Amino acid sequence: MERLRSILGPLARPITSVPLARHLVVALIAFVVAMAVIGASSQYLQTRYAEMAYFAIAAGGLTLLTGLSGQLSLGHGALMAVGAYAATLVLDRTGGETLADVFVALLVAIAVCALVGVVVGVPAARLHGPYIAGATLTLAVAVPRLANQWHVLGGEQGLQVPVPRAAELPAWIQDLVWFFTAVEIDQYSFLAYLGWLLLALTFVALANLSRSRVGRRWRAVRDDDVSAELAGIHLGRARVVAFTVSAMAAGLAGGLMAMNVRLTAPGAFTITLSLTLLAAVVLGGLGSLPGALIGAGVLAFLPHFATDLGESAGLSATQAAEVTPVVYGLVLMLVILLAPAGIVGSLRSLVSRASRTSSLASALGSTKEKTT
Amino acid sequence: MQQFLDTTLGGLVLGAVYAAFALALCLIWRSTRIVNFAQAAMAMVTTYIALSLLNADVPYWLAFLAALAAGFGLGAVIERVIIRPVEGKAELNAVILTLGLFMVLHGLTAITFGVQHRGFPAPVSTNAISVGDTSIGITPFGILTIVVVALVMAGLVVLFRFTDLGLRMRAAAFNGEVSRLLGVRVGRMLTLGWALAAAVGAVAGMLIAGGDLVNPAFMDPFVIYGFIAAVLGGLDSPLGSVIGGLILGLSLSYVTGYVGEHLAPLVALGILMVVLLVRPSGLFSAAAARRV
Amino acid sequence: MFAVEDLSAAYGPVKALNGVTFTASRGQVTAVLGANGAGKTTLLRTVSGLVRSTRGTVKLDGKDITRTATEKLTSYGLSHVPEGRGVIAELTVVENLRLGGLHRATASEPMPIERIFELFPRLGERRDATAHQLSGGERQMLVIGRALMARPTVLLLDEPSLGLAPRVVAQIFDLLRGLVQSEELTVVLVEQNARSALSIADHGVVLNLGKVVASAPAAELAADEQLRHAYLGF
Amino acid sequence: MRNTARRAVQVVCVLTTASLLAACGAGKERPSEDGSAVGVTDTTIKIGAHFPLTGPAAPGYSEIPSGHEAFYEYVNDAGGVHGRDIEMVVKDDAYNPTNTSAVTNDMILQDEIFAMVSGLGTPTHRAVVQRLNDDGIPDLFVSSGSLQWGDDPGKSPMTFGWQTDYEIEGKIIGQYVKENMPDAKVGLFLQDDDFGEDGEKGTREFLDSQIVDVQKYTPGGSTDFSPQMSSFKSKGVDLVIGFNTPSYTALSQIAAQGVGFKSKWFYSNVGSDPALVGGLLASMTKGKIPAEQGVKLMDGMMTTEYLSGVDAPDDEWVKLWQKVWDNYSKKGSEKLTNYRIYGMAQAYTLVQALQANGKDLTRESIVKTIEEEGSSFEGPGLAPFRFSADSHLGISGMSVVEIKNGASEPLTPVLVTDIGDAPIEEDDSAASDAPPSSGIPE
Repeated sequence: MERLRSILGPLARPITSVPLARHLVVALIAFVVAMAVIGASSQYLQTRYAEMAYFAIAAGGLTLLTGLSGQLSLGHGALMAVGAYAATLVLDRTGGETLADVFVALLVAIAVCALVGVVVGVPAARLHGPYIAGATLTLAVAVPRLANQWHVLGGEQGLQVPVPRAAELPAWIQDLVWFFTAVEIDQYSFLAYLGWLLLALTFVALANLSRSRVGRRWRAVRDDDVSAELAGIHLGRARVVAFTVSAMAAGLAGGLMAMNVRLTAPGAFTITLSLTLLAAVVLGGLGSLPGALIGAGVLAFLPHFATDLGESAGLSATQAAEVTPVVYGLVLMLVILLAPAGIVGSLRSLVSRASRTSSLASALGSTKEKTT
Repeated sequence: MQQFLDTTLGGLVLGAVYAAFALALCLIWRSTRIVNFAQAAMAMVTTYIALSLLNADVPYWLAFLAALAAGFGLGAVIERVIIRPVEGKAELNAVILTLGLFMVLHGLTAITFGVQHRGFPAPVSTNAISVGDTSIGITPFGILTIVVVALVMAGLVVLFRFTDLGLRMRAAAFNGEVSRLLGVRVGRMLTLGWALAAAVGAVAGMLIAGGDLVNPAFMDPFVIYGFIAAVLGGLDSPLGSVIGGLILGLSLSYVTGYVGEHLAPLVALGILMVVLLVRPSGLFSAAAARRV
Repeated sequence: MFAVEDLSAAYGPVKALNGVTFTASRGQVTAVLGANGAGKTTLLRTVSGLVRSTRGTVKLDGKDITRTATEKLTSYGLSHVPEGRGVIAELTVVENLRLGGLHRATASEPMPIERIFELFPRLGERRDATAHQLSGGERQMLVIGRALMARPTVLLLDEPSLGLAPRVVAQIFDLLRGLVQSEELTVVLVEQNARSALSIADHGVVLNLGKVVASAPAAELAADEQLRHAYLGF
Repeated sequence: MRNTARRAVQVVCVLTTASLLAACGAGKERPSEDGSAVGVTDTTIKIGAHFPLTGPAAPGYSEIPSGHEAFYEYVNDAGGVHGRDIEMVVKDDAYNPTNTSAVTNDMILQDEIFAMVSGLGTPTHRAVVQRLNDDGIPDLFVSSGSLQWGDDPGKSPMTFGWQTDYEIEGKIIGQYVKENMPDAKVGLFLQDDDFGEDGEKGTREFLDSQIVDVQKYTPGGSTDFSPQMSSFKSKGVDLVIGFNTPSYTALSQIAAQGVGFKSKWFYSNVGSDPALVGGLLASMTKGKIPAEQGVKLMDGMMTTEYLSGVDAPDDEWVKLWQKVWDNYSKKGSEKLTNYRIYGMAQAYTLVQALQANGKDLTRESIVKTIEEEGSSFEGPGLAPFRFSADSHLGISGMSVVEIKNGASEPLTPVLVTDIGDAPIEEDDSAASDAPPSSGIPE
């Protein structure tokens, strides 16, 4: 737990006014710490860390979209599905044995999702509030069902995903990992390292984007679309770009998820997955990357904890499994009712009361309250 | 031809249930400008309450009324305790809140009643009606479904058009502040709106459950289909909701019957996007263009 | 008798009303005047409880109604007529009027809708139109008629002349004057259009930046050229 | 602001160093890669299985693990197998392949099971076969009749089927229909995965020209099958052969009545339990018929059978199951069902294999034992196992029966065959096997 906190430490600092170099340094330190933690963990924990990584990538994209551009997407489960299927189909063709196969598959997943992001983002940019929620929710239900339409997607039982064996990895990677962690790399730790490496890179990219001119435009659009438009910002375009970036993150996450689950099937991409992602970003605080990481940690570790808790409270195994969604739902409700800025936002405003103007809180803030 | 007739009749029955559900969403939208994404879960809860009573050998129609009453109470409590704080706030808040409520109700029902699939009886036969030698694709329960939905709609029309209570509710929904100045207890009316909506949702739950297996997820498709039916009709217009429900029911029935069930959500998405992008105020809304 | 004492209210850190005191007598029209932003509308909203007062009291026939819930005021005989847009646009004329009669001053008989149509024959002609189809003048008649349905003793009127042609304003003010006499009403008339308001008012109160700067018989105010130039704009 | 940032960086550096040091020290304790010892101690053997305890396939199938557990208790009470007690970990996958993958991961890495035993479902188990074989974990007696468990031991050397596979079930059904109902217009009602595909393959070997319509369903999708039944009706189908799970038998019956489609019905073994389906049908019907009368709704349906069930209380095996269930069921109030019998029969085969393996148990040795001795295991199955180095397929035959009053009346003797063009032959030899008096295989 101490170690986990040390990973979160650097990211939890306000990202304001930090240049690219510092983002990279922070990410590098975080990744080294992550490697140390992963190397010292059991195979079981390694699978959890790998899961946390891909949830964090997806949540990072989603939190940027909702927190910075103000668009709510409940369709990110569907985008993860697209990424997962794209990566799986590539791995299936190439055999997926080598590292290069893995990266090609992930790049294809990102590219396909970028495309889908544009296609979905254009109409979505014209919607708001409950309408975009309903539309993206429908997307989340509809897209995975396409697997039943085309035989190449494997139907309900899905497609198996080949995963690189540790022995097939280049020697220098095996040596490097051994040097750092004093443990031989195997397929479980490999997936965890891969996940956290890509997570670090994704967060650096997203953090820079959100500090850039593009990010400022998104915030302007979120806070007041009319003024933003008057200031010459092309509303639709800004929203579509935000949606596309976030879709690419979801695609990468989907590709990683496929490799970890070793199966890509429609049953993985339920409404619950999309709602769960939403719970993660709302919990962490909309717009906050460290918040997304915390949320992803909850997603990866809570189910087992909550199920155990439920069982020790006398619930049957199947009942105890329902404790987790209840917790997610309560998180969504309580955060909205009590702390709309999420964990990170609330901590931050506790730490510095002065930063009343924190743009994070206003993502969910009561901008609509009128005083006249 | 026979299959077309059967599919059409099946679509009408399904559409009637969507209509009832869309009507419930519409009632809530009109009163609080909130799309209640927890509506399906609320209806699922009330259906389970009815199922528990049925399994305790309570007569069907008594259980039906109990579901209605439970829906009424549940809707009132939820509006008063959970929704009130976000009324009039940023619209994302309400969306996220109702989605959270959806998950909580879902999980709690599963914990309380179990997640098994359980049979749910129908009050009348679910066997096709025969005319002479050929049977037609509608059952007494299907006819009952349409009749009950029609009665609910008629009841709502009477309430809103011809009673003082209905007038107060409409006024409170349209203009809360002015209504308060005229002495209308607006908070109470909004609570009542949610309560009524949840009761209508409970009816939809009972109708869809009859002669089928239920589990805590059985109403989930309504989260999207109910929403789409309501948007199709314009969200603001009760009549539009009903027509939207029927159109959606028929469309999905044809898709399922002639193309494949797995494409139903995709077709629904297509219908939704076309309506939102081409005719944003819905097919039947009299009001001026809305912002979607 | 309707009395406001030391009434104050604020929007956040901004004081909108600062110790306003005046009384309005039965059978009289009391005009509250002042420039845009002087606090006139806030005064009415605070009296009705739509804005929470920070200090002071509102009394109706000696009874303190400062903290009374907005919804209850009609039953005490106080009707607040919001400006002309305050019709419920989605309801018909008849429905708007019916709504006005639902919550009446305690123990009073319901007012027949036909009586309102006698006062405002134009509304009778359009009884089944929805309110958003009405013209500005018709809307103003509707909100006044709707308030009368509650059989009030005190009528708070917010900018009845806003956006109306002078001919229509004159017509409405004539009607109002007549009503005050026939129904023994206490009328508090908030107006930016000071000239017209003073023409029918018995008494005038001038607000500036949330404070009362003058309170005198209407004729006196109309005669005070300096005051007129400074605060009333005519 | 800058100060806070700098302090944060300092803190991070310290923590990083600390955790790196901690990490280097902690790198030793790795689970042994030498698989033989995992899950086995001198006194215990830990096995695991995934079942649909929830979801659309749960009715019926969720009862199977309780049969397993009761039989293991029974064996453990009698001293276990070579001194070892059998412990079973059961995880719910809700019949969702993605969940199966997740819970299997947990069972392998967290519970550290010795073997997967009787994991249930075609689409679900398919998701983890590769994984189990890659990791060298025995994957015994899968609760599904799909061919892929056993037709290619070279590809999945650790995996074994158990029940009669769907292809030979399809063949036996196909031959029966061809001989007895040559004019029937056949409609196939299939689960949309390998389960339905295998069944269709076997059926088409005999009935290709008689099949006029094929309708599929997705588990977990819609529960309204009116469109499918309308299609059967419009194509004049008068015999439906269903390869589906039990809930879908009930739902297809309801839908058929709803659209007024009348037909003969032939459900494959896995979807036809009269007590369960009858109970479901009764609960969905007008006025809620008592569950016991629900079985009447199944009268006249045909199905297949490879194990004796509760409708044959005088069968020696059923007597054994009843005795074990009465004494060792965790929830004493629940009745013995055919699903619990199925679980106990699988457990019996596992105990048989462990006994035959001897005291020295490794993951490799158990596989070898079953390949070498499995075909001679005498057990409750009406036909012998086909286990060998070339085939990991299970029971080799079944009989066709008709359901009357909740009981099955044989329409054919036990028919034995194999996949492909192997001939179908009558063979009652295994049907007369009887359990040892102890009830525990030696």
